[in-house]
Amino acid sequence: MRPGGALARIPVSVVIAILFFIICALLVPRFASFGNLENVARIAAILAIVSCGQAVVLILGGIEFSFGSSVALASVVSVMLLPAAGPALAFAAGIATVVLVGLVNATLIAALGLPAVVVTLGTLMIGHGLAASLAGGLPLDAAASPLFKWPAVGEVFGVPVAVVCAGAALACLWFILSRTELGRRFYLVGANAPAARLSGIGVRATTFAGYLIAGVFCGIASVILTSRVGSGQPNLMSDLPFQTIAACAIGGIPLTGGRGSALHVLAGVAVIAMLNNAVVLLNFPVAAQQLLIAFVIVASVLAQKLASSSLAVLLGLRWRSEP
Amino acid sequence: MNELADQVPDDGERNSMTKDSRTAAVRARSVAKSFGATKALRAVDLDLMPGEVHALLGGNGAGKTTLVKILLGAMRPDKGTIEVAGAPADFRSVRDAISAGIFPIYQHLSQFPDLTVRENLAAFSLGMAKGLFAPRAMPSDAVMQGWLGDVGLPVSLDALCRELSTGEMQLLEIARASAQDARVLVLDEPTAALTHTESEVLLATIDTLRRKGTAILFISHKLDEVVAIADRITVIRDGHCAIAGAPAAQLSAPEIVLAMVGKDVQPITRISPHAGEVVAQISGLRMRPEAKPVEFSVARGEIVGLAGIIGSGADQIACAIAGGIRPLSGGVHIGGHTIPAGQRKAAVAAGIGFVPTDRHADGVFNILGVVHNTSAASLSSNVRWGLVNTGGEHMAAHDILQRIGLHPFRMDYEAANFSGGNQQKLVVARNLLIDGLNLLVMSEPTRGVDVAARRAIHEIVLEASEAGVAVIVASSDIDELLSICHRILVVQNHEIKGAFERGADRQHVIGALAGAAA
Amino acid sequence: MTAIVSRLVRSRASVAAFFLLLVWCVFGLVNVRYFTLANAASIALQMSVLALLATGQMFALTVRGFDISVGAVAALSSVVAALAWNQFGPAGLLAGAAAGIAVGTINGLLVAVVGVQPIVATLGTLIGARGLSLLISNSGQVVPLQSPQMILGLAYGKWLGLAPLAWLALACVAFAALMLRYTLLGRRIVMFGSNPDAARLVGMNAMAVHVAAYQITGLFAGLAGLAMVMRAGGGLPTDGGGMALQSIASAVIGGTALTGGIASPLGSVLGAAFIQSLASGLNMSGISPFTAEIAIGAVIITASSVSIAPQLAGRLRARVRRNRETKNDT
Amino acid sequence: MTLKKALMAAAVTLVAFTPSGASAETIGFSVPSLANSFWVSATYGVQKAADAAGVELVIVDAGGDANTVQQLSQIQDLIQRGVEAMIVGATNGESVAPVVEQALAAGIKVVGLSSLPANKDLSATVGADHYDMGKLQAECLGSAIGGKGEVAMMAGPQGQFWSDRRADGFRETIAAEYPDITIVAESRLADNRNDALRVAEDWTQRFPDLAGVYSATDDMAAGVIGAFDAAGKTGVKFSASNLSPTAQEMIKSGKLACTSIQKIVAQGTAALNAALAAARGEKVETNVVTPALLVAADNVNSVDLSDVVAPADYRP
Repeated sequence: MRPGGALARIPVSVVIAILFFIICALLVPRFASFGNLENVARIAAILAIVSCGQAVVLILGGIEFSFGSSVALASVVSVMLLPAAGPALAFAAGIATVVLVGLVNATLIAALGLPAVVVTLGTLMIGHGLAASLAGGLPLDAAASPLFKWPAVGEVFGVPVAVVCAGAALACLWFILSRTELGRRFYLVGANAPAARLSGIGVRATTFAGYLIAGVFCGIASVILTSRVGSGQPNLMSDLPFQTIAACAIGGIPLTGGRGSALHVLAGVAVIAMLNNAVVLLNFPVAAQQLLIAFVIVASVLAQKLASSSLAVLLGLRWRSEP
Repeated sequence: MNELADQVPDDGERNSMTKDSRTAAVRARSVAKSFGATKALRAVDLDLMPGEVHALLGGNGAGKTTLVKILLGAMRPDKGTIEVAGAPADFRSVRDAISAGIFPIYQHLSQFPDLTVRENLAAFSLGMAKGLFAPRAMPSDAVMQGWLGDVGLPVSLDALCRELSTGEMQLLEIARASAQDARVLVLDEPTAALTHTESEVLLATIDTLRRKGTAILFISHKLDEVVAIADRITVIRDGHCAIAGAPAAQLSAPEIVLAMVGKDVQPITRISPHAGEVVAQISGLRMRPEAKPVEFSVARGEIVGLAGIIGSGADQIACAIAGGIRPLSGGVHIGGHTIPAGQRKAAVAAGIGFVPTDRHADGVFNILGVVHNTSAASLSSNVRWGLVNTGGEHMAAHDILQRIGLHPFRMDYEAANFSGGNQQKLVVARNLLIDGLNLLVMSEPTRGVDVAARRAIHEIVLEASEAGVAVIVASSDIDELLSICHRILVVQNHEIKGAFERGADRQHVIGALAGAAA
Repeated sequence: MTAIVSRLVRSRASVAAFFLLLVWCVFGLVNVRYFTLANAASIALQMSVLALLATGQMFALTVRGFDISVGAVAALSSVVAALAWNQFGPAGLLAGAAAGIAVGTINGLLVAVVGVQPIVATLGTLIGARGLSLLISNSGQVVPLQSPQMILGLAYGKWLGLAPLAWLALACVAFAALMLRYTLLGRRIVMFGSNPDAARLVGMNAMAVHVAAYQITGLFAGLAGLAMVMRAGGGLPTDGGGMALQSIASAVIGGTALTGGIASPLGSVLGAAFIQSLASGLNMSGISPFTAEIAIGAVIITASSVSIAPQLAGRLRARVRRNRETKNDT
Repeated sequence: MTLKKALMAAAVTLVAFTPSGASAETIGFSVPSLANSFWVSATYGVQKAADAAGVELVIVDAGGDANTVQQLSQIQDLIQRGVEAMIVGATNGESVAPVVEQALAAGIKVVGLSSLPANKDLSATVGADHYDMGKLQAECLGSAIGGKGEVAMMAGPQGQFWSDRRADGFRETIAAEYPDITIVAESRLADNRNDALRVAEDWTQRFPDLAGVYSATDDMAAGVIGAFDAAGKTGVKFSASNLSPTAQEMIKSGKLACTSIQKIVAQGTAALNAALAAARGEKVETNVVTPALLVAADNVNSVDLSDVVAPADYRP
């Protein structure tokens, strides 16, 4: 609920994302082609779904590192159960694994009140250790039955499954945050937990639900990722936590809690996905790719900071009480 | 706290000060400062004479704190000049002000909780010293032990600061600032956290500093404190000086209030009697093992005051009644059943509202909008099958905020945009919207709030009581309780020491409170 | 004696000391050659990189932030040092440390001046440092040192029982401890971490102190890079993965508070010693290193709950008391 | 539970599943990464020989080709463990040389396996003719794409003896025998399937008309093939080395044109026996090179796999 008219209601990051798209479409060859954009959407889908989970936790004022290994653990579990249980059950087991990790985080953070950074850092390491021990280091190959492959290559009305899931995840996040009571409680607890408690809101229960929902989002993404890689990989996307935090930060979700929406997540993920794609199409060597990605992450967060303060002052929206 | 008035000796020498017999320690001339559209300070003059206590009064949002921040170098004025001992001074940072001899005692405790008393005492020297090594910059232990002696604070230098009580921390800060040979000492609401005895120590320290020739700027809301100690008074209203450094002796309390508020604010004198039957029964409530359990009942529409100075436990009792904190024993019996101790969720369900003492930490959702703030405690009444009815929620918030007089009336603003008084209105409105509200508990409801907002909050409380809501108000502000309560219970050491019906004599109640405090 | 024990127990480092002792006892029972001086010396050498990173991380944690770029910065510094060594000889090592300070300065400016969240700022420099390492080592090739004998002597020689590199690392950590206690900058860093607003009010240049903390973190990442060069005899552009998280783990297990204001150099070293002892114990018993990760993850969580508990109780008591006094909001 | 009881319980559990102290001869084995099918098969060979000789084997895995500092620590731990001899597969030949020197100084015999430490006085070096394996891939891939067109190289980690030699073999044979084939890209960063997948996805965009892809190992080939499948690029030919179960399936399904293989298990067994002989002071064959041979669809079922690759369900 930002102050001022409709103009201030559009997050700054959406403007950045649109500008970025225009720049890429003009400068980067073959960027705007349908094939490439579909490829970008496919890559961005998984990041978007997990970023929805990260967004819920960030709005609560917490943080979630353990995605970096829970996805890998789910892929190992799914592939190990595949021969016995078949794709559907194996994927269900994968989702259950990630939700279980979310449950552990939720209990330690909400019930025991431990700091989120340390807890999720601990479960990140435990998760990776488990995944690597189960798989014995070597990726486990999966007998690629069509159903197993469907999440990665399948399409619904011509749209890749992953992109459909991402759309559903973003819509679901929007619905939870803006329509449901639970979503409202995420904002209240994230903005001022003691005040929320004194307003009769179950802070612990809300925090618990937040980390659980984050686990569900991440579980769904792990299915698509496992199917896409076609194997149980102990080191699958180990930089996922940082990618999702960067996406939310670029999207304009403050890490201090109380603010953020599905639109922010979409904008942040779009910028990162377009960026990763553009550097490849521009045939940058890996070193230059990483330098450019680093520059854009910091620049867009910088733009957020400058924009939010000057824009508001510019439009005289900020009627500042005497400081 | 009027009993302070007759404590400080009324020596004649203080009143004979002529206006500019000596050069001012610090002189501010036509200082102006605005933030975007708001003009915090229009044109303010202030002279701080050496060896004189200059009180600075003003409602919340009048520009008081802005002026102080400019004097302390934390903020630069848009227009106007600052002179130190006659020479013009341009403070770029707090460091410049301190090197010019201007030291702050902040009411927002500026302590380092994780460090020892020694490091806190030496904070200024550690902050200001040049060079590389710390030990040389720090005063010796013996010297610092002496500082503690001056303010009568019997703590060891190795104790961790966070283990001290709030009052002890405040004395630590006073000891630290008064030990620097300051040209000017700025005290911002220093007595707020002090018990009666600690306040006495502060006033004695101020007196010794005044004799040493230090100029003292004393900022406070408490009129009686100011009248007792100030040589000269400045009142700021809407960014300019309603009273500019007039000698205290020539001013009467009503004159000062008029200057602060601009219109004559009459305290509420008559309230309607309350209906008879008991709504809530507080039984066996103990906050300290040694305290006698608190027993009292509140009738429908009755307003009960818990009078107690800071540290008396009045606010803790109120918080325990509302389920904010868990008492050692006892609880509240309301609507046919007893609320589990310390369960705020159950208390809200039973219709118990709570306005906490600390608006910032426990009250306001700073970065959320007005509607979210107002509907926070009554979410369940706007929700069907887990979905929030945003339309109904907006309307309910709109009505209550209109009734309560939120200013400026912008439903799309974030809470951070409002003044302290209006933020408190948001917190009160939130509790009034609680579904089936039958008991409203408030702790220091009008502290740090401008006089106009204070009056508005009192009217809301009366309106609620007339609508049949029982109210418990814990406060250290006797005039507030005398004007709105049917009954006042005096609290000391977490026990109820006495009770007064409405209309009791003011001095009598203060005596009981002072007695309680002695 | 009891005074020392009670001071240790009360001190922040007691948790790390306990787990270190536990690891040594457990593996000592399992493998007769673990509980020997030679192995202790070997572990002391192996942990030099992590100890330097953990001490650096402690400074970032003390000012209420953290730095996930330290692993990549160490790798970058090792490459810069190797290249400069081949160009200008031993003086080149200074270039490695300078690279660390440079990235630390960027982190400091982003966090303290611009106000970017620490995790986002250091994520940016993490990716940037990795890219730079690849760039200057023509996409990931190890940069061998020319005539490395003298420098290798530091890592594999023996001096009073320990390798010189181990002594150097401990000296740097001791420097950090002394600096925190006896210099103005050190005291101001702790003061800033404990209460940033109060720090401004007592006249220090709070922003400069905040930047300095990240510069020191960067410096120690650079020193860790030099330690890597000494051990591997060359710059390792793609190494250092996972070291950042381990350095945070070491500092947290060592008692440095995530909420700032409490720094424990001894704790950071003991935390690093614990993690390295655990890894070595598992290596020697042939258990897969992945179980080490599970153990470290579990210990971080228990250590944080143990070392946070007294602090939480203290803060809670102070908060309840603070609730009772007035709070003027303007 | 008092501290003493906790310690005892922990100790008992640990003793339960770890071999006791160094009673029998102990051989150490340091591998760069067990997430690589070559090293899994090599470990199988070494373990098989160790069990046969009744010798205790201590395996340490650096967890990735980039984790040189980790490997240095692990080799030092093996020295502390007091192993009689050790087999080393280096993450980087130059970087591990100093610590191997320390092992030699401690009287421990060191045998280099496939990725050789850069020390002079190793007891023995065991490997395959990696140059030849590169050459075989070049010949097979060259003819498969009809001798002309663009080719990309997923050449494996830089600074490891086997990948450098194999890439040279491929590059030089292409230059000599297929002048019309141009190598448009060579990635040295990927060392496992997932990295290869990500790099190959880039290639599907950057080089639309790529004809063939050389992969240093079958793991990488699986990633590359996965990427090109997902991008719907048919008609691109792939060659690889080593014959892990995944590679066998890819050859049978026709996705992989051919793979040059080396007897990995045989190399592991040879390395263990050389280390054991050196430890016992017996004569050691200083340079063991197993021949390379080409496997394609036609001979994939007939080739004897026993000493080429570990059984599918083997976990180190």
